This record gives sequence, C-alpha cells and structure tokens, in this order.
Amino acid sequence: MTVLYNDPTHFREELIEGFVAAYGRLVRRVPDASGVIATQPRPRSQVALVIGGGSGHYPAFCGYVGPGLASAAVMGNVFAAPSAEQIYRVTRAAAGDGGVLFCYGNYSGDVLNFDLAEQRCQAEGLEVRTVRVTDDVASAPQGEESERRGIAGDFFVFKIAGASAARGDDLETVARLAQKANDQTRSFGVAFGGCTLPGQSAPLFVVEPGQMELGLGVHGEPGIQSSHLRPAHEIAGLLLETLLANAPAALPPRVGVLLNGLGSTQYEELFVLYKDVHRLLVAAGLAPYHPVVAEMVTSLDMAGCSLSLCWLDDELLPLFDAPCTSAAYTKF
Amino acid sequence: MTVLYNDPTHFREELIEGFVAAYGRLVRRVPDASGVIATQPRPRSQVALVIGGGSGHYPAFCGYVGPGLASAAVMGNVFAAPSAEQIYRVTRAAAGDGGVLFCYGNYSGDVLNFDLAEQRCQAEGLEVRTVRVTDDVASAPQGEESERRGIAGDFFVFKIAGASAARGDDLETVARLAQKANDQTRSFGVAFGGCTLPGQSAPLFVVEPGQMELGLGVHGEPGIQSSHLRPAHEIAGLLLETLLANAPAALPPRVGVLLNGLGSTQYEELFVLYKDVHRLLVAAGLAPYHPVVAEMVTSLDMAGCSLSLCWLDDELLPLFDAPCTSAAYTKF
Amino acid sequence: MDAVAQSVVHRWLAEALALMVEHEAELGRLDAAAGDGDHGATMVRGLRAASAALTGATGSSGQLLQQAGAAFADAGGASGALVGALLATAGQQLGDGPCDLPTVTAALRAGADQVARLGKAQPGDKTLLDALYPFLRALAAPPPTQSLTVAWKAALPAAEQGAAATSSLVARRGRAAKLGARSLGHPDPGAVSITYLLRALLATEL
Amino acid sequence: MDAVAQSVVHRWLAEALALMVEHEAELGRLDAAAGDGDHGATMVRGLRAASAALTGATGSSGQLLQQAGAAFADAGGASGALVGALLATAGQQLGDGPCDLPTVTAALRAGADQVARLGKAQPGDKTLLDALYPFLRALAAPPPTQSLTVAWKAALPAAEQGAAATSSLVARRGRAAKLGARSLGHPDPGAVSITYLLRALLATEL
Ligand SMILES: Nc1ncnc2c1ncn2[C@@H]1O[C@H](COP(=O)(O)OP(=O)(O)O)[C@@H](O)[C@H]1O
Ligand SMILES: Nc1ncnc2c1ncn2[C@@H]1O[C@H](COP(=O)(O)OP(=O)(O)O)[C@@H](O)[C@H]1O
Ligand SMILES: [Mg+2]
Ligand SMILES: [Mg+2]
Ligand SMILES: [Mg+2]
Ligand SMILES: [Mg+2]
Repeated sequence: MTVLYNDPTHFREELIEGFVAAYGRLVRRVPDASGVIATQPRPRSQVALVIGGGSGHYPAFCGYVGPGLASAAVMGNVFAAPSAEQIYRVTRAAAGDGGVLFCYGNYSGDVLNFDLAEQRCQAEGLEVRTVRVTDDVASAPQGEESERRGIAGDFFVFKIAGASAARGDDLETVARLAQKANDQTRSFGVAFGGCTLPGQSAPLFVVEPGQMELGLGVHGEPGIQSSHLRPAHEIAGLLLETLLANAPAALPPRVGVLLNGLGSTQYEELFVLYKDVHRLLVAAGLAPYHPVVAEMVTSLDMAGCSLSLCWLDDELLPLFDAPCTSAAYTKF
Repeated sequence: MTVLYNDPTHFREELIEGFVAAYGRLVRRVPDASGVIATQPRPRSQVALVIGGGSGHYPAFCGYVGPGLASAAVMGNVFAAPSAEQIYRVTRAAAGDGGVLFCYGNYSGDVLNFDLAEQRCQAEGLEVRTVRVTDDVASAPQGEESERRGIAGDFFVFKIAGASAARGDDLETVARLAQKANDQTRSFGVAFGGCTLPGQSAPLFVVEPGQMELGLGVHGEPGIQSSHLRPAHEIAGLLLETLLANAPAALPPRVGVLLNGLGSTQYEELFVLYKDVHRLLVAAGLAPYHPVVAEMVTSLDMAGCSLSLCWLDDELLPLFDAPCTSAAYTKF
Repeated sequence: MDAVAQSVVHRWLAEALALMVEHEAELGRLDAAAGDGDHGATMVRGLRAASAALTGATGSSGQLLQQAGAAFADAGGASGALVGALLATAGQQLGDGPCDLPTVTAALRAGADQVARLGKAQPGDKTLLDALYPFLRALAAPPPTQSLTVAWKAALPAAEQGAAATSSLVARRGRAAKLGARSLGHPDPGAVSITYLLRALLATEL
Repeated sequence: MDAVAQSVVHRWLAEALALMVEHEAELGRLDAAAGDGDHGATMVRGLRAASAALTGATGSSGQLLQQAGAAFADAGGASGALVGALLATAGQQLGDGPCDLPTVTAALRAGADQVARLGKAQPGDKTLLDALYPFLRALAAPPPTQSLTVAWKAALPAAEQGAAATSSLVARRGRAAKLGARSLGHPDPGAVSITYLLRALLATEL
C-alpha cells in the first residue's frame, strides 16, 4: 500500500523535492525539469551518463547520481517513462563537451521517449549514444536478447558506465563498456505479492497464498508464469538454473552478484536465500565477486526478489571496483 | 509475510551464513557463536564496539560491522535478544586490550543478557562498559528518558561510538561519547501495518484501513496509540512536533536526521514525507545536516517509518562525518 | 484563423478529459492485467496537460492540436509519447485546412502512421493501432462529401470492435509483449482509451 | 546419584516441551498483543535446547536442572535469560537434596527470587512472577510432610489464577511495559507459560 502521500497527482514532484532536500550534498534539481544532476562538478570533457525511467524503483534512478556513477537522472511519474521533453532538459543541463550516454531499462515508453530526446539532441549537434539494459531472461528467449526488458541489472550497467566515464574514457568507449556490461549480465526473479500505486487501493496483482510468480517485472507486472511456492533452497536452485541456462557463452568464472529485494521482502529472507545461492554458484564453478544483497532496483512495495549475475572479465572488473558516491551506493 | 525460508527454527543460522557468504570481504563468522566480527584487523589497543540484538532489524545489527563502525555484532533469533553465552563468545573474539563497549537498544531481554555477559567478562578481567540506546520518545515520558526503548537512533549512536573507537579514544571516552550521542538523539514513529514472523501466517498486529499507529516499536509491537491516517504533510507535522516537544535542552541547531523506513514502506513515500519534514525542520530553526532517508533499522516487513534527530554539537560532528565501511553504510 | 474550428479542439479536450476521468480506474485495471496499471492515470495526466496548455490559446485547429500533442507528450510513458505524437502529427497535417471529412481523415491517418513508425508497431500487435486503423478504414467508406459528424459516428463501432478484438491478440509491442500468452483475454488499454478519445469528438457537436 | 529423581527431570522436560508446542501459537498471540509475538517460539526453543543438552546426561536432579537452565538460557530473549536462571538457580539450590515438598519449594523460591533480582521485577509488574509467587504461597500451605505431587496439584490453580489475573495489570517490566495501558486486557505470556511448565511436572508421576 502507498499510504504516505498528499495529492497523488503531485507524487513525483514531491518526491523529487524531498530527495533533493535530503541529498543536497550530492544532487541538485535541474531547474524546470523532472530530474537531478550531480552537484560535484566534472571535467567538461567527461562523458555525461544520463539515466532515468519511471519513479517507484528507488534507488533507481536518482539514488545513483554522484561521482563515479551517473551524472544525472530523469524521473518519470510512478512507472511511467519520463517524457522526451524532460529527458532533453536534463540532458542539456548535464552535458559537457564529451557527449552523452543514455542508459535505461528496455521498455517501450522509455525507448520512445529517450529516442525522441536523442534525435533532438543530435539535431542540435550534441553527440548522444544509447545503451538499453536488457538483463531479464524471462522476458524474451535466447536469440532475442535485445528484446528483453531491464530489471536489477541496471545496477551493474550503471556502475560500469559511470566508472568508465569518471576515468575519462571517450563516448565510444563508455558506450562499448556499458554495452558489454549489459551483454554479460543476466537476471531472473520471483514475486510473492504485487504493489499498489499511489492513490489506488488495490495492488496491481495478487499472488494467491502458497503461490509465486516466476519472471517478475519491476513495474508490478505479474510474472511470466505462476508456480507453487517452494522452500528458499529450492527457489535458489530455480533462480540459478534459469540464469545458467541463459548464461553468456564462454566467459571466465568471476561474477558480480546482486540479490535484489523488490520492496517488502525482508532483508533477512534475502540472506537466507543467499546462503544457498552462494553454495550453488560455487558448485557451478562460478566465483562470486563482492556480492550485494540489498534493495537496488525496487518496485514500490512489491514482494519478491531477483538474482543478477554480471560476468566480470578483466576489462570490467576495475570499473566495478572503482570508487563512487551516491545516495544509494558508495564504494571506496 | 515471511515467505523465503526453509525451516523457521533455522532461520537465524541460515541468515548468518548467507550474510557472511555475501559480505565475507567485510565480516567473518565468530566460530561457534551467533555473531560476526570485522575481517579487517584493528590495532589491539582500540576499544572493541560490540553491538547486537534480535534479528529482523537488518541492517541492524550485522550490517553495521566494519572499519569505523562496530567491531562485532551478536545476532539473536528474530526479535529475541541474543543469549548471554553468545554475547560472551562474540565479545571474547572481538576484544583486544582496549576494553569493550556494549551498545544496544534498551529492551528487557537485551539488558538481561548483555548484563549477564558483562558480569562474566568483568569477572574474567575484561573491561566492559555499556551504553543503551533510548531514543524512542513514545516509550516513556520526559524525566524517565533512561527507561525508553531504542529504535532507529541506534544508527547515530553506533556511528559515533564506532568513529570514536576507530580514532583511538580510550574506553572511558568512547563510552562517554556514545552516551552523549544517545542523550542527544530523539526518535518517534508511525506504523501502517504489522510484520509476520518466519513460520507464522498472521501479522503481529493489523492496522485497520484509514488508521495508523503512533509510537511504533521495531519488533512488531503495536503503537502506543491508534489514530486516523492523515496526508503525508500532516504526519510530517506530527512527527516533528512530538520530537521538538521532547528535544534535549539548549543545544546548537545542527541536527543529523534519519527518516527510517521499517521495511515495506516505499522509499518514494519516505521522500514525499521528507519534503515537509525538511521544511518544518528549517522553519523550527534547526539546521538539517546530511540527512539520511533509508532503511537503517527495520522490523521485518512492517509498514511505517520513524524520524530521528541527533543534535550534533562540535564534539559529535567530526565523529558523524568520519569515514566508515560496512555492508549497510559506507562513508568517505 | 477559424474561430469555430478552434473551439472544437478546446471542447473536444474537455469532453475527452471528462470521459477519461470516468474510465480512469477501468483503464488502470486493464493495464494491470499484463502491464503496470497506470494507463488511465497517464491518459488523464496527458489530457489535463493538453487542456492547461490550450487555456487562452488561439490558432487554427491544426495549430491547437499540435500544441495539445506537445503538452500531452509531456505526460510521459509509452502512451504519452504515442498519443502526443498522434495529436501533434494530425495537427501538423491538418494545418489551416478545413474540418471536413477528407481533410480530417488524412490528418488522422498521418497521426496513426506516425504512431506505427515511432512504436515500430503494426496492426495486430495489440496496441492502440488496432482501434485506430479499423476506424480509419470505416471513415474512408462514405463519399468525401459526407458530413464529418455522420461519418465519425458511423465509424465509431469499427474502433470499438477493433479494441474489443484485441482481447484475443497476444501483445507484440509495449510492456505486455514481455508476458507472452499472459496478455490474452484482456483488451489492450491503449486501444480502449483511443475509442474514448474518438467518441469525445461526437459530444462536441462538430 | 538418584536415578529416579534424574529421570524426573528428563520426563518433566519431555512433558513440558509437548505442552509448550501445543500452546506455542497461543503464547505467540498473547505476546503479540503488547509485545513481539515470539514468546511461544522462545519457550519451545529453550525447552528443545534443554532436552538436547540432557540427552544421555546423568547426575542429581539438581545438577540436571542446572544444565537444563544453562541450555535454556541460550534460547535468548527475556524469557530465555529468566526461565533459564529460574531452572539453573532452582537446580543449584536443590543440589543433591531429595525431591520432597520442603526442598523443592525452597529451590523454586530461590529460582523465583533470582528472576525477580535479574529482571528487577516485583509481584504486580505483570510478569511470570505473578504466577510463580502465588504458586509458591500455595505450596507453603500444606504440612511439610505432604506428598510433593498432592501439594503441587493443589497449588496449580493458584498459579493459573495468578496468570489469569495479570490481564487486569498494566505491565511495568519487559517489552509490554513501553505500551502503558495497552497491555491491559491480556494475560502476561510469561505468566501463562510458567503454568504450563508447572503443570508438566504433574504428568511425570513424581
Ligand atoms: N511500441 C508501441 N507501439 C504502439 N503502441 C504501444 C507501444 N507500446 C505501448 N503501446 C500502447 O501504449 C499502451 C500502454 O500505455 P501506458 O500504460 O500509458 O504506458 P506504459 O507502458 O509506459 O505504462 C498499450 O496499451 C499500447 O496500446
Ligand atoms: N524484566 C523482567 N522481569 C521479569 N519478567 C520479565 C521481564 N521482562 C520480560 N519478562 C517476562 O518475559 C516475557 C516475555 O518473554 P519473551 O517474549 O520470550 O521475551 P522478549 O520480550 O525478549 O520477546 C514477559 O511476558 C514477562 O513475563
Ligand atoms: Mg507505465
Ligand atoms: Mg522477543
Ligand atoms: Mg502502463
Ligand atoms: Mg516476546
């Protein structure tokens, strides 16, 4: 349930104001636009990493703005892509001389609006490249990887793109590395309960007791398939089997791991699940590297979780390891 | 609902294993004990900060172990204080030559067990001091501050005690500063829904639609009082009025601020609420310093939030600002 | 400048907004079935923004529609971009032209084609196009001299049947496309909301 | 070493565990009213740990009770520490003494006093003491030569009435104490669970 709000039609505006009031040490509001930009100045020659999407996924997207991560985030209404106009304004505020990389989850609304903004920027002579996150193996079969939607894999792609931009790579390189991070990331999730939009009284979907949904979306979309609820260790097996069956070909065994909570799943439950995930990863010959068990891409108060693996080859590893600061993720 | 588990009687054990598997870069298991200790070695002369309490509050307590924060955390079963035996074992593993500070929320079970462990340690010649967190203004009236229970104020007290220990202060000083941080911290919260213990099917309490509970506990205890649900800006007013009516006397206006989510309250809702909290703080003549809007002390999947203020005088400020690393909170 | 036609756009927006508010919850439920439940909210937001943008605005119907489309687009989401483009493109095509059957039909067709282009969608993909194209076909049936109102009224059932028929389609575009066969059994929310936009024009007494 | 008395402790633990498992959910609900709902789970955990610790153990009843108490304490929580101390202190006081009415009464009294000391609690604070002390008073009523079983059985209603009467008390110790008047209307879970521990001894046919 969404209970803390004033007028639901002002939800986005108020949450941006609150976010900026709290984290003014890291971000400021882009004047006249639904988005935030890092306060700490970057060298003008650096690539600007602009991320964004609907609201309701905190810390995605505004929580990832800061040194070593994104330059700016465009914030749509709850579960609605930001408009091309807002993306354009935020991009204009964030861009220096190094060009711009757009990075966002592959959803129809985001693609439409970011593409329109990209065309407008290009027409004005601003160089823009786009990398869409497509980590969710449930959303399209092998061979159609680029049709997949983006879920918690955002975390790895943003982290690596942000680190590449921060060390001064050119736009070509930042885009290539972001694309590589995406190509080497796979996610799969399960849901136990739907979320409720601000101002609505019923959740977007209901999971019957004793059931779960396989292949969740992070917008309260139901899963691809219903199934009966199992003990945690069986769910761990299911997540891992699905990911390994969809793994990218022939990569070294080191993987970044994110076990991501969607909102109302308890952290303690995630750790209970992670115990078996870790065991199974190792048994499968993989080497989990600095796992993260946390809420990194949420879906309001949806119950469920997803497992993401990012194959970290020698080119991606130093970028994943690089320091960064943001409201949601700090590393040093 | 707790849905991800295997055998509920092994919940604690499995969550500790999962936590250590994920965050082995920061913590290791204390052999034969329900607790974790920082992997990074400290100078033996440093005070060991040992925190702990029931499970179900992640990131409290194990998520706060690491350089600049706690030396070790003792982990009880869900909502049950760890036993004196476990506290003793973890303390023995963490203690160097600088003595030990116990820091935990003021609950009957924790007091009983930590006090027994303290007596045993003292009897063996190990110097132990205790600071109990008592930030919740709802739980006892003014004049009886030391009877109050500890809720999200843990965050400030642990941060300041950990920073004091890390800079090499002696036990006397670390204890004094932790006590000061506690004495200058006040919290008050509201709940919108109860949480469900692993293996149980009904939540600990139910909040009727259109109602809320004032003065929540972080163990699924119902509030001190029921009230009708109000728009976010009125709740902001209520939280702030209550805190200011209970503020410590005559302190400079700079306050650390934590707007803490209990588990299933959405981050976006917290930001909407924070917008008015911030405005009201400033209107009251206070100077919010580096606010944190996040889940820092949870109560499984309880819905609700609390507001904590820590008056940061010139002695506490550098400790609050000092760098630290842990699974849940990193600053640099 | 055509004062009568101008007020048509204003009146149409007011009718469309009222109709959309009435159906907001229904559209939300349709979108929740295989999407994210916000389609009603987005359509209402878009129409509110368009109405606000046109307050006090003057110009040809084409110009006003263009302005309305730009404002609508700022509602975000897939439908913000697409319906915004539909209105803006139709307005551009309409220009200063008369509001007669052939001109309006051509304008609407240009808008629909722009939606198909932007969304990389075809008829049968379970989108708003599955209401729009049948409507356009029906509009093309009467002789060009027929009154717009009469033709529009006669074509509306084709849009409504098209929208209803999306129930038995598997989504190939938009959020619902990720859910495969799960999108079966419910009409596409965008197709349904388009029928409300079309129906609203009738109430303005062209 | 007293083989009969030793097996009494084993048998009592088995009976107590069975009874507690039966009432686990009820105790959880009582604790949820003004506490955190885990009292049943903690009591079951404590008794399981005590049973496990005593598997194959030999010694006097006093020694076994002490071991049981130490293991129980490791269940954690307020009741782990308090009931653990109750058993351990009673065991210590009992030592190698006989299981007759005066010796057992004195041992239980020592345990209760230790609970009061550790918990800084008094009768009337709405804790397990409000079942324990009435029970001890009732045990002290019959002549010291009376059979332990008969006296115990006769005293049990006093414990149960004491526990029931905590409904009308406001908690002054434990978690529920923070809730003030909200703790009214439900008996104290710790007081109720103590009556099950006491009742279990009867089933062991002393
Ligand atoms: N690529 C596309 N091409 C055509 N129409 C689309 C496309 N993507 C989405 N739609 C339309 O948009 C509708 C969903 O709108 P809405 O719910 O407002 O957007 P979102 O999917 O961003 O939440 C769908 O029902 C469909 O009619
Ligand atoms: N300070 C105290 N003194 C005596 N008894 C206490 C005290 N604190 C708690 N209790 C008893 O413990 C019971 C609660 O036990 P339990 O729920 O297992 O522990 P917790 O409060 O740690 O969750 C209460 O019902 C009460 O009888
Ligand atoms: Mg949407
Ligand atoms: Mg407890
Ligand atoms: Mg939608
Ligand atoms: Mg309890």
